[in-house]
Amino acid sequence: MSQYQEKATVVRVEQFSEKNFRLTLDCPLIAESAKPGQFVMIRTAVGKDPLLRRPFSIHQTSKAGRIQIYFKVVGRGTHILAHVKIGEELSVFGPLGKGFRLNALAPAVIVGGGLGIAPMLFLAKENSRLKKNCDNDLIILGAREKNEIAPLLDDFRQFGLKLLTATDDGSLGHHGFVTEVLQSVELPAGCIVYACGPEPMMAGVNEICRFQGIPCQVSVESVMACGMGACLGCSRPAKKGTYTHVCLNGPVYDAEELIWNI
Amino acid sequence: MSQYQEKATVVRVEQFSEKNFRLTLDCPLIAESAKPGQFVMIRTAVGKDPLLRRPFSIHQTSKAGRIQIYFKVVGRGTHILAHVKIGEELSVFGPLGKGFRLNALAPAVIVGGGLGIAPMLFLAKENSRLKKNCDNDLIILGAREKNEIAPLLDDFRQFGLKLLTATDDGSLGHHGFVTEVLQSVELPAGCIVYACGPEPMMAGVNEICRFQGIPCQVSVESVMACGMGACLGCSRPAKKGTYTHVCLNGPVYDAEELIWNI
Amino acid sequence: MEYLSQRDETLPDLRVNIGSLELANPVMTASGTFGYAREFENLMNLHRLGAVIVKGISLHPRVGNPPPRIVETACGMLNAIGLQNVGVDRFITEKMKYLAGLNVPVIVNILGDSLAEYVEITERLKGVPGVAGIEVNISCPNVKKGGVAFGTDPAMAASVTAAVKKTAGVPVMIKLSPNVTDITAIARAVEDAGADSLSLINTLIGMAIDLKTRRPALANVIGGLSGPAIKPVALRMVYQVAQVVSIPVIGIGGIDSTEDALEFMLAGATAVQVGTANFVNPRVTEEIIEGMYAYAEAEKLLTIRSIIGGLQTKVASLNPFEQPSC
Amino acid sequence: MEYLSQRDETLPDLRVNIGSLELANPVMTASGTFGYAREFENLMNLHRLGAVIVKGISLHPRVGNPPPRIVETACGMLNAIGLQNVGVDRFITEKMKYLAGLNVPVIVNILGDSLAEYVEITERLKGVPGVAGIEVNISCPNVKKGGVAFGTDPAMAASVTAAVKKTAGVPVMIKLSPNVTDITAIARAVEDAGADSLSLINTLIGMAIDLKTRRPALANVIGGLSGPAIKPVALRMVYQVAQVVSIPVIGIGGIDSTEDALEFMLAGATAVQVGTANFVNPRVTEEIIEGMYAYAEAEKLLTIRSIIGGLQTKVASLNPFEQPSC
Ligand SMILES: Cc1cc2nc3c(=O)[nH]c(=O)nc-3n(C[C@H](O)[C@H](O)[C@H](O)COP(=O)(O)OP(=O)(O)OC[C@H]3O[C@@H](n4cnc5c(N)ncnc54)[C@H](O)[C@@H]3O)c2cc1C
Ligand SMILES: Cc1cc2nc3c(=O)[nH]c(=O)nc-3n(C[C@H](O)[C@H](O)[C@H](O)COP(=O)(O)OP(=O)(O)OC[C@H]3O[C@@H](n4cnc5c(N)ncnc54)[C@H](O)[C@@H]3O)c2cc1C
Ligand SMILES: Cc1cc2nc3c(=O)[nH]c(=O)nc-3n(C[C@H](O)[C@H](O)[C@H](O)COP(=O)(O)O)c2cc1C
Ligand SMILES: Cc1cc2nc3c(=O)[nH]c(=O)nc-3n(C[C@H](O)[C@H](O)[C@H](O)COP(=O)(O)O)c2cc1C
Ligand code: FES
Ligand code: FES
Repeated sequence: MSQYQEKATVVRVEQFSEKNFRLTLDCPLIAESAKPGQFVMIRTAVGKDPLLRRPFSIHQTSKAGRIQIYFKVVGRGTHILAHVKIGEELSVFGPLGKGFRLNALAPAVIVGGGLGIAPMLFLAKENSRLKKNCDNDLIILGAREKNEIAPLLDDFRQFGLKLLTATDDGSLGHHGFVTEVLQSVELPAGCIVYACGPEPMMAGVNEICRFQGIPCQVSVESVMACGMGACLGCSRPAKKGTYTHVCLNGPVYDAEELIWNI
Repeated sequence: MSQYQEKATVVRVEQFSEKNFRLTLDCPLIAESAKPGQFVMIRTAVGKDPLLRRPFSIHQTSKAGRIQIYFKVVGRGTHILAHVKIGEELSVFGPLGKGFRLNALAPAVIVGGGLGIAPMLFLAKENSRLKKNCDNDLIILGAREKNEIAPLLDDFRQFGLKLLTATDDGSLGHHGFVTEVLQSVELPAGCIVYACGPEPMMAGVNEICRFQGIPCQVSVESVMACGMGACLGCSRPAKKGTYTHVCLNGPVYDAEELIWNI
Repeated sequence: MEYLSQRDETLPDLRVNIGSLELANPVMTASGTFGYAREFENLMNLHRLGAVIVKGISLHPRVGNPPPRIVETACGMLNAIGLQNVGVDRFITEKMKYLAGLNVPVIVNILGDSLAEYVEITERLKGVPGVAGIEVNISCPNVKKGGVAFGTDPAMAASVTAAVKKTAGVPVMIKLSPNVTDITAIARAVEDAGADSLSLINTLIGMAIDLKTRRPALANVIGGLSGPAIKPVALRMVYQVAQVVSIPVIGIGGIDSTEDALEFMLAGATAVQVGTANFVNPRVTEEIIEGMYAYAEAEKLLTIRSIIGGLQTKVASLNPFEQPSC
Repeated sequence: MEYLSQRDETLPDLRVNIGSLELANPVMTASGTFGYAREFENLMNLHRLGAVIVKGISLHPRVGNPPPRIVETACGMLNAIGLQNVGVDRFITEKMKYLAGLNVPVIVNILGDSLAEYVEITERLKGVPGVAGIEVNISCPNVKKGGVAFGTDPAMAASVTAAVKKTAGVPVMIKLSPNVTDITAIARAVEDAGADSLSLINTLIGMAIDLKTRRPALANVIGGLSGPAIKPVALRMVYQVAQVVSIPVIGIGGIDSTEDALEFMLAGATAVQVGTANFVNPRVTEEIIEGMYAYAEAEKLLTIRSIIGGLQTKVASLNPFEQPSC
C-alpha cells in the first residue's frame, strides 16, 4: 500500500454549475496506484489557514498520470480550490483508504447521489475494465437538479452500462430520489450494489438491499485531519459497538457494518 | 483627511527582477486623495493568515483612478502579492499617514535608496506639477544593482529633473552609496532634501544635510498593525524623549526629529 | 436610555442589557484596539455601535514600551504596547468631550498597579459626563504583591472589584485574564464582590522569536496574543463562566464576523467586544451589526436576546479542570 | 548508544542529550499525532527521527469519544479523541515489537486517572525491550480529587512524578499542561520530584460552536487546541520554564518548520516534538531534520547544542505572572 505526497499541477478546471467543479491534476504516482473508492487529501491554502488538508474521492484516473476530483463549494477550502488556475501546484496526498471491492462476475448496480457521484465514475470504469461485458450492470445517478448530473453523463455512458437518473426537481430523469428508482427496477440476480451519497440516501439503499438480500458497499464521510490513521479523529460508530476509522477502515464499508447518522 | 477601504482590481503586474514587483491597482477614491509620501495598507491573504495588512508607499497615482505600489518580496505577505493575477481584487486601505511637505519655490533634492525609491516617483511628479520649472532639482537613486533601478528610469526621467544613480556593485552609475553621490554634488542653494531608504542611508543623508544646514524630510518604516492610530504598535523613539507613531505622525518626518536605528 | 430613542421599529430588536446599561446592539469595541474612537470617525458610523470601550487609562500618563511592540503570529498577533495612554486627567479633558458627543455608551477601561491606583482613577472619572460604565482591566501586576497579576488570584480580583464598585457610581465590568488555571473561580469571586458584568478574555501571554537576530521579536520579550488564533480558548472560557455566574458576560477573543459574535452569544455572552479585527477591517464592527440584523431577520428572531446561552448540549456543566487532550 | 552508531561524520552534529538519553537529532514526534509510528513507514524514513513518542497508553483499552472528535479552527485544530488506545498490554504485545525494531529511541506516553494507574502502567512497561523512556501526560483528571487535572496542581504533579520515577527504570519525561496560572511552579515541583526532563506544552483547552446547528462542534463540547495558533503561548512557556529548571526541556506547540524548531531551542528547549504538523505534511519531521543540517552548515555550528537557550535578551528573568496586555 503506497501513498504519496505529490506536487500536482492543475491541468484543467471545469465549472459545471455555480458550485460544482471538476479539477484535473497531474500526479502520476497517485494516479497509477489509485483504486476506485479511494480518496486524496489536498492542501487548499498556501498559508496556514485553512490549516488541514481536505478529503476528496478520486473521481477518475488516466493513463497519462492524472486524477480528477469532482467537488462542490461548501466552505473555505473548497472555495479556494474552485479558484485555482491552470498551472498552479497543489499538494495532493494519496491514494488513501480502502476502496470498493469489485467482483468480476457479479453484476454491478452503482448508485450515486449528489457529490456521491464523484467516486462512481472511477468505479464504473474499473468495473467495465474487469468484466467481459456489463450488459447486466446499472448506474443510477441522482442530484438536486439537472446541471449537477448532465455534464457527467457522457463520461458515464462510455462504459455501456444502463444509466438511470433522478432529480429532486424533476429536471432530469425520475422526479424524486435515487432510492425510488432503485426500488422500482428489477435488480439483476446476484448483483452487488455500490452506493455513495448523503447518509439518508445510503441508509435507504442499505434498507432496500437488506430486504432483497443483496450485498451493498457504501462509501461514507467523516471529518478528517490526517487521512491516514494518525489522528484517530475520523471515528464513526459501527455495529460491533466500537468506533471505526473512516480513513483507514473506510471510506468504503459493507453497509451492514455501519450505524447511520440520520 | 479621508481614508477609504477599496476593493481594488489588479490591472497590471510588472516584475522587474527576481524579487522586485510593481502592481497597478484600480482604486479611484484613494488615488484621488493621495499625496506623495502617504501609504496604503493591503490585505494579502483571503484567509486569516497572514492576518494583518501590509503597508506600502504609494508609488504613483494616475488620473484614471489608479495607484501603483513598488515592492520587494521579503516574506509571506509580499510573496502572495507577487503572485496576484490581473483581474483579482485586493482590499486596499488608504491613503494613510502624513506625506512630504512640498515647497513650490525651493529646489528639491530627492534621494531614494533600495525600496525607498518607491514613494519618490509620486514625489517627483507632484514636485514637477507644483513648480514652474525643475531646472535646479535633482534625483539620486541607489540600489544594490542595476536591475532594481533601470526599469524605473524612464518614469523618473519624464519630469526633466537631473538624475544620478548609484549601485553597490557598480552596475549602474556611481559604484557605491547614494550618500557619496549626495556628498559629491553641489546642492542647489535653498534646496530641501527628501530621502527614503534604509536607516543607515537616511542617517547619512541627515548628517550631510545637518552639516550643510539644509532641511531634510525622511520617510521611515515601522511594524504596523492598523496603519491609522488605533493600535499604538508603530512607535519609534523620537528626539523629544517620547515615542512617535509612524502611521499617524509619519511616515515622513523632519530628519532632525528622529533617533536613528543603526 | 437616550441612545435607544432612535431605534427603528421596522428592524429586528438587537438591544441587550448589561445590568442597568442598555445597548442598542451587542457589539462593542475592545479596549486598546479602537483608540479613543475618533480615529474611526471617517471610516464607519460610530453611532451605530453598541458601546465604545476606550484604550486603557492609568492614573498617570504612560509612554509605553520601546519598539518593536507588535509582531504577527499565525492567525494572530502579539502586542506589548505597554499601556501607553494619556492618563486619566488628560483623558477627561482631551478625549471625553468628543466621546460624550457620540450617541453610544462610553465605557472607560482602567488599569492600575495597586488597589489605590484603581480607586483613584475611578474617583476622578466619577460624575464625568458621558462615562456610562467602567471596565476594569485586572490583568495588571500588583506591584505590592511581587507583581502577581490581580486577575490571577480570586482574593485580589475580588478586592479590586469591591473597591472600584464602591466608588464608581456607574456599572462596573471586570475584564478577566485567561492566563489562569480556573477562570470560573475568579469569575465567581468577582461576582460576589459586586461586579455588574464580566468581560473575557484579555490576551493570552505569548512570545515570538526572530531566528535571524536570535532575539525576542518584541522588545518587551513577552506580549499578549490576540486575534482568531485565540477564539477557541475564549469561547470555552465564556461558556464555562456563563454557567457559573448570573451577571452578564461579555465575550471577547478573535471575533471578526457576525458568525463569531453569535457563537459567543450562544455560549452565553450577552454582548461581545471586537478587538484585533478592527486593525484588519476598520469597518468590521458595523459589518457585524449589519450581519446581526440580517441573521435575526432570516431566523425570524423577535429579539437577538433569544439566542443568548442557546447552545444545544446534553452536557449540563463542565469541570473547569478537565483537560481534553490529557 | 547504538542509535547513534551510524552517525555520518561529514554532517553537522545534531545530537542532543535528554538526561541519559542520547538522540541523533532534536526532532521527536508528539504523542497522539504519529499513531504507533508504523502508519508513517511508507511516507518517510522513520530511522531518521530523534525519537518516536507514541499515542498515549492507558492501563485498559479505551474506545475514545463519540464523533465529531476534531474541528479545524483558525491556524489550529481542536481535538477530543478521548484517549482512544489499545491499553498497555496490547500495546506491548502488538505494537512494541515493531517499534523496538526502529533504529530510534521509543518513548511511551502514558496516562491515568489515578496515581495507582500511572504506577501500574509503568510497572507493566518495565523491562519491555525497546522502551527508551516514559513520557507522563499529567493533564488527565484525577478522579479521586474531583477531576482536577494532575498537571494543574504542583503537589499532585509532583506525586505522579515521584511515583512513576520510582518504578520506571528508564528516563521519565513529564509533559506539562499549559492550562495553568503559573507553569513554572508546576515545573519546579516536578523537577524536585525527580523528573529527568520536561515536555511542554500539551493542548490549550478550547471550544468551537456550529452556528447552523447551535451545537458544540465537538461531541465532547471542549477539546484541545493545537497547531500554529498556539505556538506563541508554547514558546513563552518553554522560555519561562527553561529559566527555572536545570533538567532538559522539550518544546512542543505549533512547530511545523525548521525555523519553528530552532526558535524553541533558542528559547531553551533541548529538543522539540512535532504534533499537528504531521497531519498536514506526513514528512514534516524529516524535512525539519534536513533543515537543521542545512542551518547548522550555513551557520557553521559545530553542534546544534550551541544554540540551546541562546536567545539574546537583556531581560534576565521573567515574572511568570506578568500580563503584557494588562
Ligand atoms: C473520504 C471523503 C471523500 C470526499 N469526497 C468528496 C468529493 O469527492 N467531492 C466533494 O465535493 N466532497 C467530498 N468530500 C467532502 C469534502 O471533504 C468537504 O466538502 C470539504 O472538506 C469541505 O471543505 P471546506 O473547507 O470547503 O468546508 P469547511 O469550511 O471545512 O466547512 C464548511 C461547511 O461544510 C460542512 N462540511 C465540512 N465537511 C463536510 C463534509 N464532508 N460533508 C458535508 N459538509 C461538510 C461544515 O460542517 C461546514 O458547515 C469527501 C469527504 C470525505 C471524508
Ligand atoms: C509606511 C511604510 C511604507 C512601506 N513601503 C514599502 C514599499 O513601498 N515597498 C516595499 O517593498 N516595502 C515597503 N514597506 C515595507 C513592507 O511593508 C514590508 O516589506 C512588508 O510588510 C513585509 O511583509 P511580508 O509579509 O512579506 O514579510 P513578513 O513575513 O512580515 O516579514 C518577513 C521578513 O521581513 C522583515 N520585515 C518585515 N517588515 C519589514 C520592513 N518594513 N522592512 C524590512 N524588513 C521587514 C521581517 O522582520 C521578516 O524578517 C513599507 C513599510 C512601511 C511601514
Ligand atoms: C494592540 C492591543 C492593545 C490592547 N490594549 C488593551 C488595553 O489597554 N486594555 C485592555 O483591557 N485590553 C487591551 N487589549 C486586549 C483587547 O481588548 C482584547 O481583550 C484582546 O485583544 C482579545 O480580543 P481580540 O482577539 O478580538 O483582539 C489590547 C489588545 C491589543 C491587540
Ligand atoms: C489529535 C491529537 C491527539 C493527541 N493525543 C495526545 C495524547 O494521547 N497524549 C498526549 O500527551 N498528548 C496528545 N496530544 C497533544 C500533542 O502531543 C501536543 O502536545 C499538542 O498537539 C501540541 O503540539 P502541536 O501544536 O505541534 O500539535 C494530542 C494532540 C492531537 C492534535
Ligand atoms: S483522519 Fe486521522 S485517523 Fe482518520
Ligand atoms: S500602526 Fe497602529 S497605531 Fe500606527
